[in-house]
Amino acid sequence: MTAISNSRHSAFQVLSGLFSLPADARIGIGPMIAAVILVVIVLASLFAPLYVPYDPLAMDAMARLKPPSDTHLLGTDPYGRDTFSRVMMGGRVSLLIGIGTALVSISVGMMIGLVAGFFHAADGVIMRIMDSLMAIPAILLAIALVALNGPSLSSIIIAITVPEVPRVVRLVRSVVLSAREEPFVEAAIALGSSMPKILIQHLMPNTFAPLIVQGTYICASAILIEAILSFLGAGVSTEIPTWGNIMAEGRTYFQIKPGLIFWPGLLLSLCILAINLLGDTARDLLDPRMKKREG
Amino acid sequence: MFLYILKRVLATIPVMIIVAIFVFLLLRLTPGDPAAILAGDAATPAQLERIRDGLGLNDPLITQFMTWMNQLLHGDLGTSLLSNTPVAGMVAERLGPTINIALMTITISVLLAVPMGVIAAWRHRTWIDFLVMSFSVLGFSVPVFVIGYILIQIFAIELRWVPVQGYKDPSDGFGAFFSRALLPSLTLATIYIALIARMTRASMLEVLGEDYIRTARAKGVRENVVLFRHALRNAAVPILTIIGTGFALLISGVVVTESVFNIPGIGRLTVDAILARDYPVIQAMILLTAGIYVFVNLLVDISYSFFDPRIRY
Amino acid sequence: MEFKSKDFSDAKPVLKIRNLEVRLTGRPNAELVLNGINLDIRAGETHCLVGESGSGKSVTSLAAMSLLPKDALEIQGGLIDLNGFDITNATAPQMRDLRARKISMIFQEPMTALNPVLRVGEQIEEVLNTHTNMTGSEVKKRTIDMMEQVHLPDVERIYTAFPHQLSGGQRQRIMIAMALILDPDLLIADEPTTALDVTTQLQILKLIAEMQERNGTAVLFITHDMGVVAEIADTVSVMQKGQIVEHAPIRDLLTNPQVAYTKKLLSAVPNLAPRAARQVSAGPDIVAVEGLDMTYGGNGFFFKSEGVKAARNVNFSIAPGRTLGIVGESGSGKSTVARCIMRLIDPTAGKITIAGSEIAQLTRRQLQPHRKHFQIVFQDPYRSLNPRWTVARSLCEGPINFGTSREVAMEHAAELMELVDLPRDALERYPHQFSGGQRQRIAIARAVAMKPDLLVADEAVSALDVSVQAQVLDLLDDIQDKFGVAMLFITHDLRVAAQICDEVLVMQKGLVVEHGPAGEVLASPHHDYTRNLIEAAPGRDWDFANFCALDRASTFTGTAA
Amino acid sequence: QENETTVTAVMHSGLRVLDPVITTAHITRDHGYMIYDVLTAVDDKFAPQPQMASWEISEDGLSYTFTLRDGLMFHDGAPVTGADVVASLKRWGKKDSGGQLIFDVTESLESTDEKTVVWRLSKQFGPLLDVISKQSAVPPFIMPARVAETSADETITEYVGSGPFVFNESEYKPGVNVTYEKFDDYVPRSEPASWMAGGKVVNVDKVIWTTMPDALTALNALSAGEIDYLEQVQIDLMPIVGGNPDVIVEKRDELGYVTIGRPNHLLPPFDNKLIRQAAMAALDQESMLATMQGDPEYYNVCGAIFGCSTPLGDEAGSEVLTSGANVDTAKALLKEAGYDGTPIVLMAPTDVISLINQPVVAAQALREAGFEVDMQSMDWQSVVQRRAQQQPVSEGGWNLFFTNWIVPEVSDPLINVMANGRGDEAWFGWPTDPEIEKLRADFVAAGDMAAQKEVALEIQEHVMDNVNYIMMGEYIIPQARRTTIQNMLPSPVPVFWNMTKEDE
Ligand SMILES: Nc1ncnc2c1ncn2[C@@H]1O[C@H](COP(=O)(O)OP(=O)(O)OP(=O)(O)O)[C@@H](O)[C@H]1O
Ligand SMILES: Nc1ncnc2c1ncn2[C@@H]1O[C@H](COP(=O)(O)OP(=O)(O)OP(=O)(O)O)[C@@H](O)[C@H]1O
Ligand SMILES: [Mg+2]
Ligand SMILES: [Mg+2]
Repeated sequence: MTAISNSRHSAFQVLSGLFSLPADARIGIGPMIAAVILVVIVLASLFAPLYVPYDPLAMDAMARLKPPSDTHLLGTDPYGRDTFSRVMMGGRVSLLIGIGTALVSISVGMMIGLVAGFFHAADGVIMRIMDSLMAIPAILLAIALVALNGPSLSSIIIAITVPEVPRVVRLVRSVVLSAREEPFVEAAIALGSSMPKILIQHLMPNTFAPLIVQGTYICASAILIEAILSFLGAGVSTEIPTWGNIMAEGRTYFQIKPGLIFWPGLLLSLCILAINLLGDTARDLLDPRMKKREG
Repeated sequence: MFLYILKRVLATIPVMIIVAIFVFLLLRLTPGDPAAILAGDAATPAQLERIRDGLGLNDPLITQFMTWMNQLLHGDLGTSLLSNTPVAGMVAERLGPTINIALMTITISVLLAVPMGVIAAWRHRTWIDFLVMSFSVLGFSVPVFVIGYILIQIFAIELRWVPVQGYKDPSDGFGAFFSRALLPSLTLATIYIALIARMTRASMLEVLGEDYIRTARAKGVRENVVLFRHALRNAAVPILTIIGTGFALLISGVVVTESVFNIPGIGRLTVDAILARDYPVIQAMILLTAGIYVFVNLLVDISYSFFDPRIRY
Repeated sequence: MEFKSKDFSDAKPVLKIRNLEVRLTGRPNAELVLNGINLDIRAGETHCLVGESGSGKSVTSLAAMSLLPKDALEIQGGLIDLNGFDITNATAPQMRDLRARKISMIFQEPMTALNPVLRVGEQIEEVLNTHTNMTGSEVKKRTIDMMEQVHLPDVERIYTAFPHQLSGGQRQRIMIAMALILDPDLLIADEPTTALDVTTQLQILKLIAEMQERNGTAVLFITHDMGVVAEIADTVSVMQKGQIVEHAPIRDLLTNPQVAYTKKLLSAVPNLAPRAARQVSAGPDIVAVEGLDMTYGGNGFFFKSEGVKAARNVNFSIAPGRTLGIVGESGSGKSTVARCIMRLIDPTAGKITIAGSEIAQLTRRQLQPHRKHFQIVFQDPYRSLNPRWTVARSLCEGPINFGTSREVAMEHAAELMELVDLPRDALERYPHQFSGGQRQRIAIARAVAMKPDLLVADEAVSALDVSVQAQVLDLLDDIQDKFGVAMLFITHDLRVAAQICDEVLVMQKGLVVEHGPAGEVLASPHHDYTRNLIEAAPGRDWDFANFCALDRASTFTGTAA
Repeated sequence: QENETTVTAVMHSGLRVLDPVITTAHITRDHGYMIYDVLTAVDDKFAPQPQMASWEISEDGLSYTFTLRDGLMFHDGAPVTGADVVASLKRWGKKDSGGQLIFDVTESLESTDEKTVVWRLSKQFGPLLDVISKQSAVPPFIMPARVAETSADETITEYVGSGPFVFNESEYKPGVNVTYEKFDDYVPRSEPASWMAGGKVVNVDKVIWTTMPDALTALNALSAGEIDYLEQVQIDLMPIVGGNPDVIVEKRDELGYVTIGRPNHLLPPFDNKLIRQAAMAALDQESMLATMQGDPEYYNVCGAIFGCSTPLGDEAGSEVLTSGANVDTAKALLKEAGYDGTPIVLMAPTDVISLINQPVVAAQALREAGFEVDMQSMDWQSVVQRRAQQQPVSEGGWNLFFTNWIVPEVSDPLINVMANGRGDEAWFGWPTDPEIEKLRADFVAAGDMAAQKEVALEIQEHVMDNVNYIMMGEYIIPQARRTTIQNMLPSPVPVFWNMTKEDE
């Protein structure tokens, strides 16, 4: 808040603040704006059922692909469904996919990563499996998984999660590997702390900072991958509107009715932009090196 | 060095075996029946059953797997269930376009992204930094196909500088290749540029704080020499790493780009094969892309020592 | 002790700093980092800048090079004049032109100051390529020539080597070659030997003196080691909190310091005279080490490798209440022994008996109940405490592991805070809210909380500046008096060893070369290696705390006086 | 080769299967017409005409004698003989449902000399010529005997025909590109071309089929002149080329496609006729077609199961479909049937553009009528596999799916697979419907067109009552071409003979 109240900030400083912290470690105005945008979009999506004018599934074959008007704020789609209602409702699912994927992959990845990082015996096997998972192109794996389970919401989340997990595992593992060499961990060993205790109390908290950053990236890319899966015909059923499948459905109309892609695309981009910015900010805030420089 | 490479190459074997088992199981668990697509709409159950028998789809899983492995060990990728053509040939045909586009993408990305990242780090917290990072976040937040459409709209339809779609091999003339490969490469490059620029910036920021940079400046060396001779080489390892792991992203992007630009590459082949349950093709393709990924990352690993003499194997 | 006593009144002034003020960028109201610095250095003069950590020594030197980190520090006022050229207002290209030609600099860390990915030869040549028009072969010739002048061995090979292939001393020679190749008027050396062991330090100091002699270079030498100052300085400035509080020729400063701060600084410097050994107590030895071997690596899966024999047949024991010091140059295996005893690594062979139990071969689980008998304090006070834990939590961790209830542990922790002279409310704070010295005291408190029989201190005071170091050493002494713990004290600083140890063990390349009562080992070393170590200690004849030369009788110069 | 004319065409799908007998895929059939020839073929009046051969029928109607015309030659230079014809027909007869019926009553099929083939039946089979002349789905293409001897369950590996184009194997990229070259030694018939019959005169040197997975890209490519011909244009996208004077969007023929819904007769609730009727009442042809096509110019509300513009087509009994959604009727029927809310598992493909809309629209309409609908999205392959499952829903079964046919594929009760009522042997959905089987037998036995029409009407009425499947109407997918492409033959199957290409 201090940053906003500080009127002496020139526009230029405001912009440059978008990326990193000012020298005195205040949160710049950029991340603030990002946070506001994100909160607005999240709330708007969350409460969409309360205010959208139409059932997002209600079709009217006679009112297909209508331009924006009083009755249809953003026009209608190829089924004659209200685009505004669909886009706002779609946000809920897309965000759910993003956040769900981030949470699942981080919690699963963290557990595997901690084990791999600390127990030499398990490390080799786990990392070979993770390498294999990484080597299989994420999209192809996701398509196959979706084909396997049908494109329900949960299977989409699983499909996007599976390729993300190895990245989280690698990250956590590397943090654990370097943290376990830290003198404070050796001190804990000397103090007679048990392995699980060291793992959970000393090492795990060290992974939080990079994981928050990673989480924001996963969240953003999950929303995008969902869009790509829809594009390839392996996405969530059109009965459940998501930004991804709205765009994928609207893609053929790109030159005729760009609004079908533009509006969900805009919200998606804003969201991802905001999430990424917050992730970067989190990284800057949490990076001990940055702190040292500030100090 | 040689021993290291040998060790690394050997280490890829278990990875590839796991990939193979994984892919095989995944496919057999996936619903869908190649016999059904082969037979078409009007087939009766008995006909389907006969076709399945003929394709060996009724054998126990383990038999099918062993047959496949045995074939693989003899360098035989099998034949497509649908077109009845050898998979190796199909793949060979389709590999060229993808590889060429990927190489062009990487070239474009590296040429643009690295200087972008370097300058952003050098001018940390200025508008240049802001611009570069904005672009890089934007590159992340727009789906590939939208970028593709936008580029087509602008460069192919409005400006008519390049064809809308298609692919020509460089052997048909570089101009023909270039004009068609440009848009898909740019489309693919947006994400890649974003990724590399961001990593370059982060890595450079770290390096620029190092003592030897101060040493270089204390010698009175010019700033561009400081940046590109002293800093960049030290920042190279994480950048290379991201280029290597980003390759997976590239493969994902390829699938979409090949659809949008109608490029007969392996991305589209694989998706088609998955949608048609053409098992031998899917298996070969995923093994191949996994192999390429592993190979690229092996190259990256080995190239570390070129950039950083401290890394010796 | 002989001090330098050349008269510089006629010498040409090289660097003039007047009323220099440096502040944090963009924060005009914050306290100034440099507050009115005045400094004169004349041709051929060695001017030492001393003072506690954070007093502004490095900032002063960087300001002179015009290398202040722009986004953090900026000059607010004052003048820096180099040979009549105003550096404060120079443009970037002008400044680039001056550097290396007129003014050059050597940095503290030879490990990090050289670019790891460029061959050292190239790095030296870069100076010539930047500032002269010499042809390639001339450049190479000049470079080789310079490398020979700084007494690098095997010049042709080193020319094509990368920094990591050289030893610390060799790297520092490269830095010096780089700094002096264009005959600058002024050489700034910011703690150039702090990271080196004493023998190498001595060689480097000699080299700088030699080069200075040859070219009449003015040297601004920054250090906090008063021994080094005593060896090399013509004049000295003492800095405190961004100001120069005292400025005097070396002899005057050491014999007759004017300012209280200087006096305090000097008194904190430990003596090389060993203290009197303490009474050997009656009890059985707390720790006994027999035939300890430690080999790193050497069990590659595919390809057998040689392995590093870091400790070979080490034997010693410590009685309750006594301190055994392990000294030796870097890499001699000191930490290896400590870590084996702590069972942070598993020794390859040998027996370790602590408080009556043999622990060398126990598994992790079996070892756990024995852990409370032995504790360790590490070198780096910044990394040895979990930054996310409050002090209280760190202090209670050990006792809770051994069944103490949280309340009791907390109470005990509060007592410990008193013991280490920290306020009680410090318990609720986090490590980053303390200074290095305070953190080290917390680390000691954490070890003591376990009421161990053996306390291992691995370079526990090496990272601290002299005044803080003195406090921590006093604390350790206190604790030993109070609890009668046996202590294994590892250091490479002979002054510290002399002050705190009853017995000393000298290690070289993993072998114990000498072992005996501190007085004996330090006063009349038998082994050449020990003798060299002692001779290399700078300012060894001066009793800084008492502002006079050491009493010959209690000195222990190996070469008989 | 100066002035070589090449036509680049974007077809509706990639060519992956090259054996036109083993699959019913349209693209493979289209491929078949390029490189193979047929004995007899229908013209635009649905009348069989001689193509490779003329025929004579014996008085008793039990013996057909085919005589090959002169000049027939395979691409490898060998002449076409009676033995080739026999082998080809036999292989086809194992696969094609109509062919199977004929072979059920076949006494012998023999080549009596190089040019003559005699087909003897044990029982009259009225529509024999119609069946072997049909243009879809699996016409009896004539291949060399050595190729036709391949088992009907294996795909052929040699692609030699006697048709007007030669398949260029070296430039074939499955799913991407196929190249055909003019067969210089092909001797066309002298009659003008009409559908699959008449003279197949080739006026271009080379035809390249390519696939474009992205509809928008394909249109843009056509607009930019990178391709010459686009087989299918999405109606909604027509405005993109609307202003381009070099591009023409048109209907290739007036017959077009039908889209249908198929209930599973084995499982509740659709094992109950009343509930099937309720579903039919709930659905509305107009809104489904409008959603699929957008422009009424390109769809046709039509309740005739054999198509509205075919000889057998009749709309009797179909008001419930063509009059919009009859929600009240549907509700009443559901009530009468005692529908207990069992959810309808509706399979919805996500990757076949022409099948995406129907389930979505249907789900909405069924729900409005009081059905519980569980619409399950999946890729087409999953649909293909799952629709073959007869188990209960809980074990992977299904209740309803939609698919499309071209009109000639449904135009009579023998060709139309959905009219099969033989339970487990019937097409997916497995109605056990002895009545329709009796009617089909009547149809085979019917002597002339008038009699056939009568039977067809009865079948139409029966299907409307029993709801063997739900006819959802006709639609036409227009094609687009550069103006340089002229003289395209109007035909349900896109053909590349007759066509000319001018220089730009
Ligand atoms: N980059 C920087 N940003 C902010 N403050 C800094 C920076 N560099 C130094 N300072 C501050 O300037 C003061 C002087 O630091 P300086 O590095 O000159 O100390 P020093 O005397 O060299 O200490 P040491 O003996 O530890 O090297 C310190 O209070 C430090 O916190
Ligand atoms: N983990 C390790 N793996 C392999 N070699 C090691 C390892 N740790 C130390 N060494 C080697 O063992 C030898 C002794 O190292 P040690 O750390 O005990 O020396 P030290 O006397 O403590 O030196 P310093 O004064 O620099 O701390 C050195 O040659 C070192 O390179
Ligand atoms: Mg300093
Ligand atoms: Mg050590």
